[in-house]
Amino acid sequence: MAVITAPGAIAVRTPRHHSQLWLAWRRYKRNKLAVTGAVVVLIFVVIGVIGPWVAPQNYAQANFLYANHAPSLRFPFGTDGLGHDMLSQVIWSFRNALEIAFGASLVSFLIGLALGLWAGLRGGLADMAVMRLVDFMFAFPNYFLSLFLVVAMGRSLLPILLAIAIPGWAGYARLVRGLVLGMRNGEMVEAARALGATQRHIARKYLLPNVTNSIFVAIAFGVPFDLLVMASLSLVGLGLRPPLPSFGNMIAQAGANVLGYPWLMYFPAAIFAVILLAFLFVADGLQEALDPKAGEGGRVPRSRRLLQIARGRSPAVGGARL
Amino acid sequence: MADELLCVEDLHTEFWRGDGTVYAVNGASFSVAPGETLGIVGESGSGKSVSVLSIVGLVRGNGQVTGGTAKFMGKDLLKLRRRQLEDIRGRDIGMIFQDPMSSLNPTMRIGDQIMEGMLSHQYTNRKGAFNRTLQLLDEVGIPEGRARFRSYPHEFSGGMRQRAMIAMAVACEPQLLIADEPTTALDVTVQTQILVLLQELQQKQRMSIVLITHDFGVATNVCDRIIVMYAGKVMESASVAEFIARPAHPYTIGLKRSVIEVGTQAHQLKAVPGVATTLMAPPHNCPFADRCQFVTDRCRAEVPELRPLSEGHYVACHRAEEVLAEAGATAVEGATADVR
Amino acid sequence: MSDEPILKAEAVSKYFKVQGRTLRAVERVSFELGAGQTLGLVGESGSGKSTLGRVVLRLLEADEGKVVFQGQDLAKLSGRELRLRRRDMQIIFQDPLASLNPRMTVGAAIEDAMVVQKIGGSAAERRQRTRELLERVGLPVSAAEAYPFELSGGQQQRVGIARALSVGPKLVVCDEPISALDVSVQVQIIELLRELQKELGITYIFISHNLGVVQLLSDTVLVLYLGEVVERASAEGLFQRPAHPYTQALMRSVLKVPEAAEKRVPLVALPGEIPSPLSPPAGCPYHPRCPLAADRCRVEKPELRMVSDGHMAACHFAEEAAIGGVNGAAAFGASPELAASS
Amino acid sequence: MGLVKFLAKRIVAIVVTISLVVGVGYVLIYISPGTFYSAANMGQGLSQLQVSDPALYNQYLNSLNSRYGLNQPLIEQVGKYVWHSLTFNFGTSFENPSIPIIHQLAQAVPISSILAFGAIALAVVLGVPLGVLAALKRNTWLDSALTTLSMVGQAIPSFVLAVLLVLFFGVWFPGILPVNGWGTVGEAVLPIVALSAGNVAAVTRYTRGSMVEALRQDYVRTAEAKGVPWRRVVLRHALRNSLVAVVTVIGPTFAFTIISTLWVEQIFTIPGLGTLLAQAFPNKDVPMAITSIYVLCLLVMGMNLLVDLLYRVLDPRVKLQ
Repeated sequence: MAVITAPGAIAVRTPRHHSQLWLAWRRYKRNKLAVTGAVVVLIFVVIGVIGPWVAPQNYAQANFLYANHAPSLRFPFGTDGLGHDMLSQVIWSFRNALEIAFGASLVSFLIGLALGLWAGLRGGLADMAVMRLVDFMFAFPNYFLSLFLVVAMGRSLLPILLAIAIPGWAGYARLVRGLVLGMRNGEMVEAARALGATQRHIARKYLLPNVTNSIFVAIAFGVPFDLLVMASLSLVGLGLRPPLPSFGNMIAQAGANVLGYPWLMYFPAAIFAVILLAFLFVADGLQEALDPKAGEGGRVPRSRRLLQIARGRSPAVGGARL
Repeated sequence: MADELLCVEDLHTEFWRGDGTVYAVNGASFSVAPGETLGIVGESGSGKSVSVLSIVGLVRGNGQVTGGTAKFMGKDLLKLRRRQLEDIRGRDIGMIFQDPMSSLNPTMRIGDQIMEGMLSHQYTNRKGAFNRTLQLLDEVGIPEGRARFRSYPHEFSGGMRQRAMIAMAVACEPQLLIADEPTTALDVTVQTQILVLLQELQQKQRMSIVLITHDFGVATNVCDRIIVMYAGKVMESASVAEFIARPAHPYTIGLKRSVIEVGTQAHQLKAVPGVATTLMAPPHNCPFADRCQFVTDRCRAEVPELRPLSEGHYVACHRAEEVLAEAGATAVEGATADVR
Repeated sequence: MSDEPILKAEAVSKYFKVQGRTLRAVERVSFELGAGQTLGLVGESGSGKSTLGRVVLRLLEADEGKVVFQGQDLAKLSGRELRLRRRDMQIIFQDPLASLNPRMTVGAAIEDAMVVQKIGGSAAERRQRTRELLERVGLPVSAAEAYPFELSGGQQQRVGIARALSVGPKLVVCDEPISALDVSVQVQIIELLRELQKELGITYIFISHNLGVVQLLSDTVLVLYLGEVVERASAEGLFQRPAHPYTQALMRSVLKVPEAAEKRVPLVALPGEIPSPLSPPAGCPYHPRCPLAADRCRVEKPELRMVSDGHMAACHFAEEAAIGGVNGAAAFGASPELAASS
Repeated sequence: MGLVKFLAKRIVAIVVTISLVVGVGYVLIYISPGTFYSAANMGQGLSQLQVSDPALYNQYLNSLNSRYGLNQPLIEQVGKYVWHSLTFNFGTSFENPSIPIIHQLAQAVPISSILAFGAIALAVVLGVPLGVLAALKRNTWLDSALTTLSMVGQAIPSFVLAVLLVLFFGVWFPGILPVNGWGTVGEAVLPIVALSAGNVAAVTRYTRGSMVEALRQDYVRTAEAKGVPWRRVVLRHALRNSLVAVVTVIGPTFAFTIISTLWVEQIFTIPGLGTLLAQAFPNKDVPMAITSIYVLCLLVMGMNLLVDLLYRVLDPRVKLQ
């Protein structure tokens, strides 16, 4: 076999090859805010998991003898009007917030993934039907649907989770469909088809590996968003039914009493804000780390990515979904 | 040479990138005489665009000019403040770029974009600018100027957009027109139209043109003088006659042998092995050494400087004379082979 | 070469719906292609040459006409049969980076082609074959570990070629494989393609807007304008005596390096631009730009017809054009030997 | 011509969407467990009546049911509700049978609108210049300060910020600005600040992103090559084109702001739509709940339509469809 190329052509730059995940982790590590965020999220998750064993009191345990105590050694975060220990309330809230935010994000993602894949791969009537539905979901603030769903299903954990999750699928569906369509018509998939690959093979080896990152990022932005929705439900009287503790309940309750018992506000509001911030830093860090094209000279313009988030799901500019 | 319009000497431009510094231009020197067309040819990454953009202060991103002089009408452009450069750009130096779609502001009417430069330089008043714009549209071959004045770029075809770009560049009758790959994004038939238009305007306005291109056919048909760049250095500089008859740098010869045109026979083709690479360190040897068939130890140790070979013919190669002699021999050989 | 053509296209058309209007991307194109030969497709952007290349491989479904590959009507194949057939017909893309999966190493990409076609034996054998292929296309074995974006454009294109070769195709559509590359690399790739054809007897459909490259590689050439064939001839015949005014104009527009500075001639441009394929002109699609256009051209569409032995053109005045055209070509700086041969 | 067709199409789309929202919302409340007539809705007397005279109690409930049409088939009820909503014939609420809902809305809608539009206006007025500034000073301390700040601003929910403001101006430094109620200009300041902080941050960040992108574009280089003064390059070329992108986030941002208004009104005890809604939903006051959602949807969709029209004005490439 004649090798026709001269020596120069053979100089392939062969850096030490690392898995894509490792490279992403290296990029992530460089981002101080993102690392800090990850640590805070980790603490939040750990407390959420072991909460029931470390909380000084049960969340439902009221003690009228100690109502409305300011923070002290015995009650570091003070007590509310029913004598609930606010520290215990906060710790139990972690658990509820964790379950609902992660659960709701997962459920809406799964619905969105299924519908988005179906629409993107099937095309035609399926695509049209799903996209009409998505358009409908995007036309009005989905938060309103959540309100109706809470009224219809009640105010315990699972109903609230579903009330947040069910309206949230549209953003994911649109994202997944867009990614699939973008690639389905691209040269990469055309090349795979030209090789004779089956739809299944293309989906598994070509589409999926190239969409996971974007999806990860979307979920990372989705979790704090769902946390926010969950808390906000309490403000219009549709949050978790007391005595189930939640940040929303604590903030709503404290808002009503802020002039008399301001400490009720300090800890829940501050901690809640920190958690949201941490999640957002993580999401932002993930986005930068997982988008290798952004690292390789930025083939996807940043504003385009921002637009995707803005139209999809992002806590602050993501009103589209709300 | 005092009568040069533009004289660039020892220009250096660097780009800062995440993984290090890219040495894009490494001591490029060239000059443009009044009224002449200078062709700068080279492959992508050779620094041909960057060196010209450096002169007019339009290097973007993390790029920076780190040395050299660029005398234009008695002033060193590299030492001017932004305000002073703004005065020169558009008025004395006009520019057109490769992709006429992205080079035009999508939200601004074509006419307004043409007028903008004139008004920025107080070249004329608003009414005058409007009339001149209509005249320019006619000159660059855009019919129905009044209607086209109000069009947006997306309503134009590729060729029309490039014509509008040209109208913009020559509006203030500049001394120098820099054309950065003006026809690369266009179809061949439109390419000729644009080149013909540039020639006409050059005649009419007596301006110099710097034409950056990777197409030897374009360069040799349009330019008076041609310089070849590689790895941010000028490898060869010659009049077009010399360039066609006696190329003396192995890279130039290699490139010329790579040109495929109608009538090219397979046996005439000869690939230059390897690929051009961006320099991540200042050159310490001949940057072409790795791909050169004439390479010697000296080439690997010493940077060849641009030196005169004959009147007006400069080359940056340690072995230019031998290369020239050998190339002549093979040309004869090739010719006899053709006859057989 | 062989009597039975390996590929036959019969009046193939492809239409797209664009905003409720019909875009006739390819219209009634026919050709035959013998094994081991190369068919060149030339035309400006929007002429439908890439679409035709994809219709031939049934990557796009033809709206009319049929494509017969090795005696088999491709449209009649089931999805399964078609997938299996793809090991005989491959494609090389213009933008190799876009056609490679950014998440697969070069080695994985080439192996995947064999996995898909269930050929190449065991995993170890496939790896071995991948190494051979890489070497054959002029890449070091270590390139198998690299991701596509770590390679240069020319190297990426070599990977694209290796992947196409891995399944042992008889027919390869090369869709502008060199137009994104630097000139020195272009020649490397062309040399590689020529070597491979000689060695493996592959049939090429070579799509390019570069007339020189098409002339160099092709046996037969189709010139496309707004989706239609305006001229069809052997490469030699086409470039020596182009019969269609459009072909002549194209050839004139390609600027050749003159033999000497004194032999430079003034540039002459063909007026006008290719019209929108959404609203092609009536009559001959080329008449608005044609110097020979007469009243007849504005109303009557010229059929593709034989103008000399094996040389077809779709022009009412092909005979007149052929004479004037070559003279014209000489006047516009075509090489003297071409002019002399008229 | 194109505009009329576009508007007609969009208005039909809005009517269909709103009908669907009202219909689905009605069904969801209808199927919810429990009765519509809670003590909170009807007063304590009703539960006493239930114990003392069950027959009269049931008769009373039936009369209520027929009054609100609750005894008709569900599909008919939905149809009627949708129709009444579209014709702005809202009737009365369960809770306040004496005052037509339209009168309550007449009071609440302007209040919420002032808050929401004020917050959006503030976001644009502050966010765009800050974003431009950050983009021009890219990779300097000012840029990182603005970027980090806007990230924090985006992450802190408006209601948490509202509470902090109440703490600050109500508990720590009372007397500077009023922390509850409605009626004076001063009382609008804190709610608008609370609402707009996140929006200012979002607009800043977004403007920065699209400005950085725009400054990189070839047409900016062309403008510079023409010798256009830098200030004009930034304003006419870069900013003008970035605004096209910034406008696209105004729609979603407004939707988010409208919803935030509901929350923030609760904390500042402002009698806007949020107050109506927060009373109606937990008590299943069907007419009020649905009507308030209906009005909110109208506001959001109207704003989206406006944004699309503005988008068309800003970008000549966009064709209305």
